[in-house]
Parts: sequence; C-alpha cells; structure tokens
Amino acid sequence: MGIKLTLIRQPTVPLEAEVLCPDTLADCSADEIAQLTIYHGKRQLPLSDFFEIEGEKSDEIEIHGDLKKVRWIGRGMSRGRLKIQGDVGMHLGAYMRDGLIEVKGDAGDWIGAEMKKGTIRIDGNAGGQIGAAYRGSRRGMRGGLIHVTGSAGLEVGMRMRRGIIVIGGSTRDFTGLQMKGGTILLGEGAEIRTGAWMNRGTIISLKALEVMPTFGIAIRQFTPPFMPLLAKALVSEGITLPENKSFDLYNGDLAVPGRGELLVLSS
Amino acid sequence: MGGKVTCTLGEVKQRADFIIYWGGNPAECHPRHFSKYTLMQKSKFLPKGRKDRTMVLVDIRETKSVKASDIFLQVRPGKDFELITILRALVKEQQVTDEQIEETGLSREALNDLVSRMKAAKFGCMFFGMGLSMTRGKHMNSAALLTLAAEMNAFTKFVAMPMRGHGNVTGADVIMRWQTGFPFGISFNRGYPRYNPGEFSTIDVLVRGDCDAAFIIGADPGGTMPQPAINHLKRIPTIVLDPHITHTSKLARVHITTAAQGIAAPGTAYRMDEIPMPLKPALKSPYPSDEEVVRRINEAIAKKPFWLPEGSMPQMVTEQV
Amino acid sequence: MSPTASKSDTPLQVIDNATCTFCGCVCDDIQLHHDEMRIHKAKKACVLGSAWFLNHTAEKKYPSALIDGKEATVDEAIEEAARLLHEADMPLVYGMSNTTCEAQKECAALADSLGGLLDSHTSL
Amino acid sequence: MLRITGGKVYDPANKIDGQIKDLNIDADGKFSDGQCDSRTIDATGMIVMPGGVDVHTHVAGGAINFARAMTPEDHRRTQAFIRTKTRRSGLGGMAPTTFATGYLYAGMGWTTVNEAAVPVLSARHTHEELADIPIVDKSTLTLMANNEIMLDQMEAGEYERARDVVAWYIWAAKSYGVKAVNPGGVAAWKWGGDARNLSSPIEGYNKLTPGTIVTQLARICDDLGLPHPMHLHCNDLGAPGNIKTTLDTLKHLEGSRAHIAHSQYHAYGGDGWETICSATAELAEYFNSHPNITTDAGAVIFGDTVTITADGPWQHLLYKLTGRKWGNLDVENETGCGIVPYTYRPSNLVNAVQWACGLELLLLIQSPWQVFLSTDHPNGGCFWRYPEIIKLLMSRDFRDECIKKLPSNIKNKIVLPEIAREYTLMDVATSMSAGPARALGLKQKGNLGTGCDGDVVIYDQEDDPGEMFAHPRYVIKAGEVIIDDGEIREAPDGREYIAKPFYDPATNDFMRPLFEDCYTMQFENYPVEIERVHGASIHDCKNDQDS
Repeated sequence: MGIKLTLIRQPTVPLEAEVLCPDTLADCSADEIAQLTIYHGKRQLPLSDFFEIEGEKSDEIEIHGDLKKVRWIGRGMSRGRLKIQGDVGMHLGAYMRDGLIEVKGDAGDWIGAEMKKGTIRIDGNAGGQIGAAYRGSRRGMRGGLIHVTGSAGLEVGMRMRRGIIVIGGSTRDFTGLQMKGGTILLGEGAEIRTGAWMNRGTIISLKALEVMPTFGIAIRQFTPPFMPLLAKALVSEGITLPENKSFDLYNGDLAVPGRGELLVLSS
Repeated sequence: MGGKVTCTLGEVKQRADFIIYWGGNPAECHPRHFSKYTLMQKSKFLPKGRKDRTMVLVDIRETKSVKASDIFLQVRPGKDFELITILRALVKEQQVTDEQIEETGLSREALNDLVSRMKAAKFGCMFFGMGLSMTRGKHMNSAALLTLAAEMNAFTKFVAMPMRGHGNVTGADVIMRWQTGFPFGISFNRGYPRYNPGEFSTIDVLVRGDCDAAFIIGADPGGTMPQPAINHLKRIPTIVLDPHITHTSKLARVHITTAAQGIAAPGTAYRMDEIPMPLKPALKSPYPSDEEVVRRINEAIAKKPFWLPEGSMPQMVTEQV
Repeated sequence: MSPTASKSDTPLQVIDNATCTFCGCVCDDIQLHHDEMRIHKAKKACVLGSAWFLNHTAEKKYPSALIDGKEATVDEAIEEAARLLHEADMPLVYGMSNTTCEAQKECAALADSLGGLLDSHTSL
Repeated sequence: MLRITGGKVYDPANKIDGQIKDLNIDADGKFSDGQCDSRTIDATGMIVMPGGVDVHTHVAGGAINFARAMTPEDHRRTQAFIRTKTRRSGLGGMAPTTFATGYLYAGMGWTTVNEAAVPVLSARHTHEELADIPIVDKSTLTLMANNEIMLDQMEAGEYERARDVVAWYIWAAKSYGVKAVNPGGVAAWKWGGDARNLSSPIEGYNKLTPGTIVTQLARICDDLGLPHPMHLHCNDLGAPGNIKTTLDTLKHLEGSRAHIAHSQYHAYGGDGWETICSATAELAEYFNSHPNITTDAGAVIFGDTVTITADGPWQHLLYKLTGRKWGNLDVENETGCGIVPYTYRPSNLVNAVQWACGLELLLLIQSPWQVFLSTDHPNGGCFWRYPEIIKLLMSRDFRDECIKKLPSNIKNKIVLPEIAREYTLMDVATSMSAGPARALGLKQKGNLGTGCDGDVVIYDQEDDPGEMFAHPRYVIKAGEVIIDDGEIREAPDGREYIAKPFYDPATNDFMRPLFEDCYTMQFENYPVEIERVHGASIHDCKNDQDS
C-alpha cells in the first residue's frame, strides 16, 4: 500500500514541494507527512494545506490533481516510484539519482535536469530544458532515461553528458545544445539549431529536420550498427524503434569543433 | 559557455581598428556612439581616426547606419546564430560548404574577407544590439557572438560588448550582481537569492500568472509586453512609480509620480560598459525621487510583521536531499 | 529653440558636464541651459537626448499619486503600496531601467525584504 | 561599553604572548585604561586576539562583480545567508555577494580588509560595493603600473610629474594606496602581448622598462608618504622559473619600502610545466635579509575557485590551459582584468607545487611581521578557508598527512616536508592581524593597546586549530559584539580608509588634456566625490620630501 496525495486547493502562485519525493515520504507517518513544509510563494505551509494524504511510510507515491504550479516534485529522488495523474510543474525529477517517475499529463520545464540515473516517463507534452544543465553548470544529465510521448520545448538535453532522452513528438530550438555525450531520439524531428555547438553524443531524428550549416554530411543512407542495441535497450521501456531504416549521418558542430553525430532518417 | 571578453569604451576609442556592429542601428538608436567612442575619434594609436578604422555592419536590413560602414553584410532574417556559428568554424579553418554559407544570405567570398580582416585586425571589437539579442535564439545569439570574440583571441586582440539601450538597465544588472550574485531573474522566496531566467523572468512569470502583486518602476510593461502578461498585471495589485502616467499606471491600483532621473533627480547611472556616471539634475521637481519613495515603502514594510515566522529557516533548493 | 523659451529677462542657468540617461551611451558632456522650470537647450546632446531633456519640466502636470484611479497623497499611496506588497505571497519587483542606481538599490532591498521576485529589462 | 576579562591575550604589537589580561572598550569603540561598568564577557580559558586584517583580497569592484555573474553554478550550491528582519540575504562561495562577504569575514574574526586592485574608472563603483559590505573596515589600492599617462611621464624622465599624477589619481579614486600589477605587462596585453623581462623596454615605449616602473613607483609611494608602501604584483606571475624575475624585481626596489603581493605565485623554479618546482628558499632568504619589504603568501588551497587578476595575459593562458569560461575586461588607459574559474587538485603536480610553495613561504620567512596570511582571494582559494591554512601552519603532523596525498613525483620539487616549524598562537596573531595592520599603516588596527580600535576575536581553546579559527566564540568590532556563538548579532556599517597625498595644484591643468585624449568621460565627472565614500576616514599624508 503506497501513499496517495490529492491536490485539494489550487495554488495561486508557484508551490515548491521538493518534499514530494520517495526519499522523504518513505520514513514519514501520515501525521509527519501532513506537517512537511512546502512553499506557496514565500509562505511556508504544511503539506496538508494543499493535499489530502492517504497512506504512510512508503516509497510508492501517487499524486493526483492539476499540479501545473507545483515545482520540484521528486527532486534528487534515489528510489521508489512517483505516479502523477495530471499536469505537473517545473523541475520534476531534477537531480534524480534513481527510481521511476511516471506522469499522465503534461510536464513543465527542466524535468530531469542534471539527473544521474533513473527513469522519467511523461505521457503527454513537456517543456524545455529537459535533462539539461542548470545555468552555468558544465554538465546536464549524466545517466538515466527521459521519455516524453508528446512534444517538448527549447534546449532539450542541453549540455547532457550521458543517458537517453526520447521525445515521441517534436522539439523546439536548440535540441542537444552543447551536448557532451548521450543520446537524444526525436520521433517527429525538431525546429531549428538541433545539435548546435555539440561536442560529442548522438541525436537521432526519425523525421527530416533542418541541419545546422556547421554540420558536415559524413555518410548517406547509413545503417547505424548500434541501432539494434539501442532498440533492444528501449524495448524494455515500451519504446519501439522502426527497424532496418537508413539514416544520413552528419558530424558537428564544426564551430566547436565537435565530433557529435546527427542521424536523420533518409528520405 | 565561453564567458565574456570585453573592455571599456575608451579602449575602443583608443585602439579599435576593426569594429563590427551586429543587429544594431547606432546611427538612430545610439546617435553619438560613432562620434564619441568608436569611429570618428583620433588617438595616439589611430592618429588618422576614421581612416585608420574599418567598420562592418551586419543586419537584416539596410538602416541609416549603413552609410557609416565600410562593409555592410545583409544577413537573412533569423540566420544570425547560424552565421556566427559558421564564422566560428571558418576562423578555425573548418570546412563549410557554399550552399550552407549561402543559406545565411551571404557569399563565401564575403565571409572569407571578413574572417581575414578580423584576424588581421590589431584590436577588434564587436557591438551587438537588440536585432541580435531580442530575436529568435535570444541569449544564445549573444552567447554566440561573445564566444566568437573570446575565440578570436587565439589570433589577435578581440572584445565584444552589448549595445544596452533603456537608460540605466546596466546599473540594475551591476547592482543585482553584487547584492545577490545574479544579474536578473531572481527569486527571494526562500529567504536567499535564486536565479533562473525563464522561471523567474518577468514575461514568463506574468504569462503563467506566477506572481500575486507587482511593483513596476522605470518601465512600462503595460505598453510593451504581450497581452497575456498585461492581463495578469490587470488581475493583480500593481504599483507603478513613474514621472508620467503610463499605460501601466492606467491598469495599476497605485501610481506615484516621481522626479525624472538625471533631469530632476540626482544619483548615478551606469554606461553600457559598466562605468558609473554621476547625474546632475537641472530642475527641481515637485515630485519626490524614485529613491525616496522606494525607501519610504521599505520603511513602511519594515514596520509590519516580518514574513518569515520567528525561528523558521527555509530550506535551500539544492542537489542534496 | 523651443517655442516656450523663457520670456523673462533673467538669463538661463547653465549646468556643465551633465549626464544624459536616455540610452546606454550615458554621455556626460551635455551642457544644459535651464530656467528651473524647463530645460531650453541641451548642447552636445543628440536628437534623442535633446528630446529627453526638453520634454521634461518641473511643472506639476500629473497628480502626485493615484489609488484605484483616484487622486491621493504620496503618504497614502506609499502606505497602500506597502500594504499590497506585504500581503502578497509572491510579489514581483520589475523594471529599473529609467531610474537611478540609488533607487535600484532600494528596489533590490525591497524584493529581499518581501521575499519576492526581482527582475529587470535585461530578461526581455 | 564592553569589558573582556580573564582571557589569554595574544597581542603581538604590545608583546603580550598569552598572558591573562583584562580589556576595556569605551563608548567610542576604542580600548581604554579605565574600567567601564557595562557588559562583561568572561573569557576565562579563552584565547583573545586582535581582529584579523586582510592585506590583499578582492571583494568589490568590476572584476569580482564580473566573476559573480560568471559563476551561478557555485551560487546554487554554496552557503546562503537567509534574510532576517534586519539583515540582508546573501550568498557565500567563490565570489560571495557583498553582504555575505561581510558576514563571512566577521564570522571568522576578520575585521579589516584591503581591496587590492581598483581601476580608477571603476573606483566609484567599488566604493558603492564596499558600502554594501557590512561590519568590516575597508581600504582600497589604485592600479597604477600600467597607467599610460603615468608611464608617459616616466618615459620622458619626468619623475616629479609622475609622482603628482600618482597622487592625483589616488585622491581622484579616494583610495588608500598604490597597487602595481605586472608593470608594463598589462599595457602590452592591450595589444595581446606581455612584459616578462625587467630590463627590456615595454611594448609601445622606447626606453621605459618594467624595472624602471618598479623603482620609480616604489620611490613615489615613499616620497608621497603613503601609509602603505607600493603594493606590487610582480611580472611573470605563475610561470615556471619566474623566481629570476621576482628576485630581479626585488633588486629594483633599491631600499624603498614595498609590499610584494601573493609571493607564492612568484616563487617557482624549473623551465616548464613538467619541471616546475619550488624556489621559495631563495625568495625567503631575500626577505629574511631585507626587513624593508613585506609580503603576503597568496597561498593555494585545493578545491574550486575563480581566478581574477588584473594580469590579463596570464588569464588568457589559463583559459587556454583549462578550456573553461573566460572573462576579460580591459579598462581604458589604466589596466585590465581576466576571470577564469579554476579547480586546484592535489593530484595535479603543478597545483601541488603551488600548494606547498604558499606554506613554505609562510614558514621559511622567519618573521611573521613580514609574511601575512592570504590566498589572494579568490585566486588561490576563498578567504573563508583561512582557518585551514592556519591549521597547516600550526601542525606539522597535519602537513605530513596532506603531503601524502600529493603525487609521488613531487619529491625534490618542494621543501615543505623538511620544514619542522610550527606556528605558535603568537605567530598566527602576527601574521593574520598585527603584521598586516602595520604594513598597511593602520596604527589603530591589529593592536589591543589603549586608543586602538576595539576589534577583538575570542576563541574557545580547541585541539584542532582549524575548528578553533573557523568558529570564534565572539567577534567584537569597535566594541560591539558582532558574532556570538556562531550567530550574527549585529551587522553595522564599517569605515573606509582613504589617503590624501599632496600634489602640485597645477596637476589638474596638466592632466586635463591628457585625460581628454584617452578617456571617454568628462574630466570633471571623473574624480569620486568624497560624499560617495561611506564612513570615510581620511589619512593626511606627510609629504616632507616635497619642496
């Protein structure tokens, strides 16, 4: 039996609730959970002011409601599972170290920012800076998987070092900006400046997209040898890759100069 | 990440033999920039003044500044970032194809010429305006130019500087940096400064409806911001300080008329190169200064109960759980 | 010259090396000729700077303060502003372009003491 | 106002070495003979020292403010000072905010700081920032050694003109003294070059050498009667084998007073990064035989920091070596500065040598009146890590433990393992307070004698000196209890010390056309108005050598 939290009062300003995290809740009784501090703007309030709480002492957590204004859920979580029914706000699973976050709804910006391990699944759309580095940091996500079935915003995977980001839909500008490693898979392509200033790492697009002028074509109609491996790794996450497709391989960004790979499905 | 390599305007006046204006129209927006700081001045290093300097203008359209330039490069709208990134590659002698270059609206010859002039310069300076920093790509467009300038130092002396408009916006930047560590986009809701443009920057905050009161000073968002942002300002209590009744005053709960800075109010303003200048007001205003009114609001708030409950200590938001 | 040039015989007062804050150049070599009510001449200023200096006067053109659109005293408006800001859960302090550093410092102190948001034109 | 009884007092200026002594501070915040019947602190069993004085730090002005903007990642993880009803919030870390700077210095018992590098153009800005650093008293040094107007006078052999120009600048900047950085080198950097040889003319000049600048500027500071001698950052900072340049520079001082900044960065042997080794023994020997010069260590501590210096050429090299962010800011006619984040690692041989060199100088220079505690904050490490250095100085065992973590090929490159000396509490009190106060010419600081400023730090005696110095029991500033048991109680404004040297009144007319040639602001608007300096305390210089 896990813990179920239901939003009972709509925040009027952002509600910062990093305590909504298995690591914190797993050791708390129902009363202790009710008394955990959350921040409604600058006001420090008990969790029970905004949430109805059922269950205690578990790292299996379900949260229900329109959580668009609720930020920092699952910050730094290292275990357990967070299931969210409804839209959720910024910084979901930021600095995550392990465990699973599942969202049925849309998510905000900065999900999985600087995460190290674990899985985030969004059954919906997400905002920008997914798996990205926070301002000034040298590295974004360092491991784990982020899967968004819908579309996503700007700077997806900015400065990521390792790990996988899968976006079912399309992304906006600067996907894989200054990427240092890892893999980004784009189901429906991206707007512009994909892979700008990337150093290493791989961006795979299953749809044609605008390639930066500072990427050179390396091979046309190429079947990447690692695709079956990637497909196998993703199958367990419920993601199926099209088989036996060939791609155009671009290298860049020459401005850095970097050795990143951009694979675009051959037309 | 790159960072920022810059100088004061006097350095440009004395030394810059190669000047690029990118996405700005100084002839109309900063009318004395050419004559006072960059093109027209003679110095001991550049005794012939204008004749000793080369000026390149990069913009999406011909403006009045073209007349002052030696070379005008018309970049296709929305291609500034691509063009700067190509230049970064060309500077490092990386291969970029003709077709790729032409997508920016410019020819290989033009870019080769630009790169060789940049490398041959003794002291190069790039100024960039809102045509670069406020168009698609925004901060990344500025970062691109700053990075190009930093990288040029492998070949010769090069610096870059934003052409800040809007009066004393530079002063706000500088002061926020020393008081909070960050230049803008700050939240104190945990009792200490946090920074995240996009999260705490005003347009985003207003469009998402993230604040429940607004204090507006020395700006008129009611006349300049997108409609959803203005709608939120109408919904919440808004307070305006301004020498005039502005668009924002008209939607505000409170307006206080103040003396205009530098005309009727004394103080300091920072130049775009972060040099502070003393203000010498000529007129005596019937209105109080911004400084006085905000200080009195601070004093009135100090008399009310402090928002952090006694003995409470808000947690920092960090990587540590 | 401005059509509203001083008609009185008293000569205009002159301020040397005045600073123009209209744009980021912040030129500090302007010579202002004024009669305490308005500036009649801004020597060395550019078109934008001249317009900036000549368009402001020391006249009382606007009410001192407005609360909900009605005229109020500055004292009342300050009290009301303090009350509204103090009540808010997430107040925003924004702008700070056309104002002095001294006022900007007070604004940073305001956001700090309120526990609110602080932002300038730079974020646009 | 305040009475401190029963403590073991370490007051080097008055040769009090651990004796039990009561202290009285009067209503003006000064030590007095008379007893006052007010608050008494029972310091029985505790250690009492004069408040710390930092002779060389970078806490305010364009450069550190540039560094703040460049390091948001550090601000996120660092110590935050939470807003209270009366006290501003702040952030510590590599480049702390102004408010936090005051809290952090006071928090470890330092009550006076000297901001060691102020370009005149940014002096107005620096004073505004200093006004926002609470608690501590402050002074500033103006950057002179690359000022082209002054260099032109020296080139022309116009010594007296050069002296008047220096004095004019000090008063225009409302500063306390002269800082010379990489003489001639920054001027050359403006064209992308450097000046590494004391006797070759610098770029753009026919005769003028860095050596001449050093000699003449040191003499100017003495002739003007400035309370603090020329504060010199030598040429060739950080380069292997630079000991030759440093010793050559010292010889150019010709008996003048001088303070050599962060000498750790100037004490290397070898001829490349592979062969770099400590040359501190040679340098220390020179100091030991020349009591007219003082220095601060510029010690390196392992960990993250951000490096800031007016030495633009060195910063460009560091940027190329590390590939990290780089900021650079050249200031017209005067100077420049570079900013690069940096991590000192014990596993890195060069860093290990640097770490050892700082400690070696502090230990090999015999008199603690000549060598002072500093990290050249934030360059070698952040000032709030001074207690770690004190621990290294006080405990040979702890040093040996740390040396074990260095690369094995460090042997024969450093002399630290052979040094047996351990600092006494008296040595610490001299090196962190009495010595730097005397070098700065601040007679009322670093001294618990009657009439001096009531700045005191009181420690619970602990076995671990690192812990003891990091967490004073009380910190008292001008008789006011600022820190009590780790809590900040008060955050009053500090004072600012300014020197007023004499110059020929005709200097104004002489400067005007030269000024208008190279600057972009009006001559009249340039000098900082005295009203803008908060808590200004003016030192009138005796200029007896002036005719």
